Amino acid sequence: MSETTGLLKEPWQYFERQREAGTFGIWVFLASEVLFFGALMLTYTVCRIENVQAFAAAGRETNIWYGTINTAILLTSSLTMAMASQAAAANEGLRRLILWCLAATAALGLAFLVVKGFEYREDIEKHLVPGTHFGLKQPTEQLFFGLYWIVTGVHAVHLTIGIVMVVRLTLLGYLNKFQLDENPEIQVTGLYWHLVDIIWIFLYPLIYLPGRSS
Amino acid sequence: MTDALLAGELPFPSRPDYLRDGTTLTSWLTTTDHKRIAILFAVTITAFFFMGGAAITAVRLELFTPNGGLLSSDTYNKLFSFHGIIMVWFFLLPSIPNTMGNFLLPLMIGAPDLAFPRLNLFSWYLTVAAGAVTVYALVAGGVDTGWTFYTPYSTMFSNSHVLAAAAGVFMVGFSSIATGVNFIATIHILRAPGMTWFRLPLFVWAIYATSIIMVLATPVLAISLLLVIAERWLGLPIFDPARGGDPILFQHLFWFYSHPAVYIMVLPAMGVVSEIIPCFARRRIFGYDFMVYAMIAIAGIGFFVWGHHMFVSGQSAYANLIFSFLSFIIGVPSAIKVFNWTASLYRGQISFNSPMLYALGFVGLFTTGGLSGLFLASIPVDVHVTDTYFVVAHFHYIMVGGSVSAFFGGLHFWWPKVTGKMYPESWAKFAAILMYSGFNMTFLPQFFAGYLGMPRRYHTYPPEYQIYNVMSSSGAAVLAVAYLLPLGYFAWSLFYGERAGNNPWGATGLEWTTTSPPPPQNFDRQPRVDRGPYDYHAAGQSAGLDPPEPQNAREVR
Amino acid sequence: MNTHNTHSRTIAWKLWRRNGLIWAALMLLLTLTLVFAYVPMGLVTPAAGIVIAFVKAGLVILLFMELAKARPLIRLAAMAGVVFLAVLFALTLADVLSRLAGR
Amino acid sequence: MNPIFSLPEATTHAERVDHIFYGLLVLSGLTMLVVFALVLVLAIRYRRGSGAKRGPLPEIVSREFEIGWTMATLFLFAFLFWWAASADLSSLAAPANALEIHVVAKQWMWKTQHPNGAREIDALHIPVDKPVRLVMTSQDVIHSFFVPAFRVKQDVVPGREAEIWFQATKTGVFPLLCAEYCGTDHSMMRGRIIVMRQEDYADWLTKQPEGDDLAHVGAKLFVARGCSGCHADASRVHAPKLAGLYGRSVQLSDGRQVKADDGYIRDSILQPKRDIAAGYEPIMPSYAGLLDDGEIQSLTAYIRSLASQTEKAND
Repeated sequence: MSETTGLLKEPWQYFERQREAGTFGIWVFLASEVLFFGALMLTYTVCRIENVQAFAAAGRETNIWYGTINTAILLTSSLTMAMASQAAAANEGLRRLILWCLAATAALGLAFLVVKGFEYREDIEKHLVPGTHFGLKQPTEQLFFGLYWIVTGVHAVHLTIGIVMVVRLTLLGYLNKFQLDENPEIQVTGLYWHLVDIIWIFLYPLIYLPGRSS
Repeated sequence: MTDALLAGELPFPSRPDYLRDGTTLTSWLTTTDHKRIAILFAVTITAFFFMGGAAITAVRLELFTPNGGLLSSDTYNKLFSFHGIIMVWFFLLPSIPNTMGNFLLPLMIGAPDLAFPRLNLFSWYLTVAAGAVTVYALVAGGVDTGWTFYTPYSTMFSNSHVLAAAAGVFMVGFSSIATGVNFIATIHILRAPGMTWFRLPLFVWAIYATSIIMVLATPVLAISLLLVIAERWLGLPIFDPARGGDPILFQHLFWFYSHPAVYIMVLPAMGVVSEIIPCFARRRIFGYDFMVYAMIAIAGIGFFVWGHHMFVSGQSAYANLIFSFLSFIIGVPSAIKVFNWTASLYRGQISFNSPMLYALGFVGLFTTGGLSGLFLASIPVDVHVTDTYFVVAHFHYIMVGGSVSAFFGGLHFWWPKVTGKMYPESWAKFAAILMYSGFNMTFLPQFFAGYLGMPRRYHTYPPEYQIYNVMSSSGAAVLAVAYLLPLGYFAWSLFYGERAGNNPWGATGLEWTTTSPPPPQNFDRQPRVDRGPYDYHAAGQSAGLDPPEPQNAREVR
Repeated sequence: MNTHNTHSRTIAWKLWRRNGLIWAALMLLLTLTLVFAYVPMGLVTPAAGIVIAFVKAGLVILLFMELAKARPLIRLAAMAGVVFLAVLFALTLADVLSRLAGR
Repeated sequence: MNPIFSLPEATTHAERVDHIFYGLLVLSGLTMLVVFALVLVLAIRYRRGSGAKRGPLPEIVSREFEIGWTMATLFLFAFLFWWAASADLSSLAAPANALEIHVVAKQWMWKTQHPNGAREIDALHIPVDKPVRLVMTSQDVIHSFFVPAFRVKQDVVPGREAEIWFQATKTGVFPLLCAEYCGTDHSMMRGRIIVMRQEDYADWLTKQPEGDDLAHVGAKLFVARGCSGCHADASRVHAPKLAGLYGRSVQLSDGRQVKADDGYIRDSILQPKRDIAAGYEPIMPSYAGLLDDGEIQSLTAYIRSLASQTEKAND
């Protein structure tokens, strides 16, 4: 099994305690992220309760196929990320598997952003950007799209940060500057990535599904 | 209290302490030593404290006369907003957690450093960058929305630098979250062998409770400011009433953070006082476990009560009742703490050094602030006194009377440990008494002006309130002097103060078992804890006189 | 040498099977959400979408993030965020809903 | 101007608020006294090296003592909550016969309008010993209608209506202040509430310039803005008739039941697709931005006057 002294950092004496601290620290940070996006979801919920009709009408304007494909992409990226972090934790020298899964995760993340880019372009063409020449009739529908741009924008920023972290791990691992097995950074990056995916899991029904049935 | 050479104590070690371990500027700016980062924070918040103080000095001068004339109303609005923003986010929130917490937490639990040292330095850089952005907002023309950024004024009607100020506060929020994560991980995982949870000093408990609030409440502030920035800069309507938005929703998001934030400010102060009073009364804290449960209860229930800021904002009567009830409930843990501090004096051997004066001042002023909180929790009285100077007096009693007094008390109590020098005791006592009386002269009249109906944030006010404003402004002058004095004699003590031993006050606590100033890795020997905190006297006795037997003199790393 | 990589290959295969199953469940739930969105059931339609989202999130947290077999401290940290978020939702909606009802 | 040291209690509600305030003041004073006395006595008696008896702590000062005073504080605070909440609840609903005054808050002035159309700026004349209901809205930012002598304060939020009521018990002139920060001249947004005897108020009202009352203004707007095109009794367009609508409960297309009050009428004008009446198509255009709040209040008064006409007609 690989030696972990290389991974030991100041001020720790034992690697196991350092890993414990790293995992615990990222989980505490994820709790703060849950509240960060939770407050956004609360804003959406209250605005929707106060403008039921407008949100239903505006919800129909979003492109549900882009939304569904993106959700599928992100769920798959969660699969590859989980594989990478569990393979690293297994400490079985599965170097090629870990690198392939990390690369796949980064690729899927980029695919999500590309699809998002197409969706944004289409939204701009349909004048769905709140402002003077807003496409839809009712002023309260601008509220839905105000929230749409903010929520998806903030999520996209978090996803980009995730992609950068995964690409960094892949490169360092590939160039052998970095011991992959039992490396806590892969698990930490994985936990962050799964949170970004969970945020999108909740965003999907809120943004793409209102007003579909009526 | 001369520092006798204790059995098993090495003479002053030759190796450099953390202050002299590298003296170049880069060694300070790239340090990951929690003690150095604490000093960086201390310098930063002192600068912000005097900036905020300068802003409010101009405001107090303006309020000397009903129609002022010193400042235009726009300048007045920008100055009180700047005072609020700087004092809340750049002085009070980092003051005790980031300076004393950073310095003392590893020392008190016997750890070499915090769990994530580089994250610690990152949060200092974030605070400095955020401070630069916020000061730019003032220099470029100022922000006039008050520290509350209420919409739709902040998003649609204010033409001042709201974006820069909101961005600055948004950034400092993340520094607060980073500090919180760092402290929570450290307390959970880096405690010395034998340091069980109920042997932790109450200051560590206070920092733990504060960190939980920092991590869980600050993100909601980040979101409320992000929405204000998005609406004002990108034109995305969130709180625009004409387009379906709900300004009261912003208040919910803002106050969900801002009420727990006031507990971020006062809980560490309670921790500091819970360290000072047992030391100078030579007695164990009364009801240690009740104090711990009270702190955790304050941190927990602190998230349930924010609606009492919105009784008149158009919130439904039903929600008013819920928040009023919960606000009364959170008064109970604070009451417990005041009783326990007072009971800790019973049958003690009390000496009145300056830290003790600040601590007793804290107990008095915090009690006044807390009791005036009862008025604000009952709806009919709050309807009359909210948004008046009664509320201004209430929160200044707790934040300035409480938190700042405890901050100065802690500063004096741990100064020998941080710098290895003693400060001049007589000057310090004079400054403490001056601050206590100057504070009361400033804020007691505001209770009367507030009840008699003088609204807050008024540039010019009806002439019948002038007598209270003159009293308050003159008191503020006394308070300003009381704040400048410590700056003077602390600087003097750095060069001419006599050398301080390891434990000048004879206090318990691991930080007093190492040298002062401590070595870079905090302890020469790995501390091992075998007794509870505040072990000032044998179990049966009520108070001991001689300094406690150091607990880790025997253990070799 | 080959015992080493056959062993590691079986580990890798076991990981793929376990995570693959979870992934399939997630995909199924996604299609379910999509289908339910088009069935007009009044208030139940949005509620169904959100409930399924909770189920999907639960799967990712418990199995992908391995919270199920994490230390109690980690589970506490995970719950803390959700508990205080529930407090924010509950008390804010208490105001908003009673304001709408009271008009 | 001589300083004031006490605040007049000029409404029925003010007395109740002051009772609670003084009750809390006495309670806080006592607690402060106890804490200060304790700290002082203990500090002096047990100062370092004093002769006072130390020895072991007496048994009673222990856990039970602590639980005791915690429970005592809890019950005391619960009582205080009940006392304050009961005062708040009893004064919530405005009596039916209250004089209704429409207030519009605008950046840095108060505009008040009496039922008969008399308008005032930064002033409000009201009769004594008669309940007065204020229906307030804001045209720009959040203001707050604050009359210290009445112990009344209510934020006025743009986009929705805030309601408060009070019954003046003393005649005189009382300051009106804006309590919610609203920009540059927030401190100049002050006014006067003039409480007069009933007779003085009546003839003051008649001497006001003959601005026709809200209902007449509403009637003119009803035609001018084209509402009558669909909603008048004679029109052939399939739109809900408004006669007798005010106060009735309306069946909505999505199954909900809503009372047709000021808020409902206001929302139907600004966001017609929000609550569509059952059996009608959502064809009504939105008037958001076309009608200001004063005009909406006049139209609402006109629709309410339609209700009273049908009652007069059939009784």
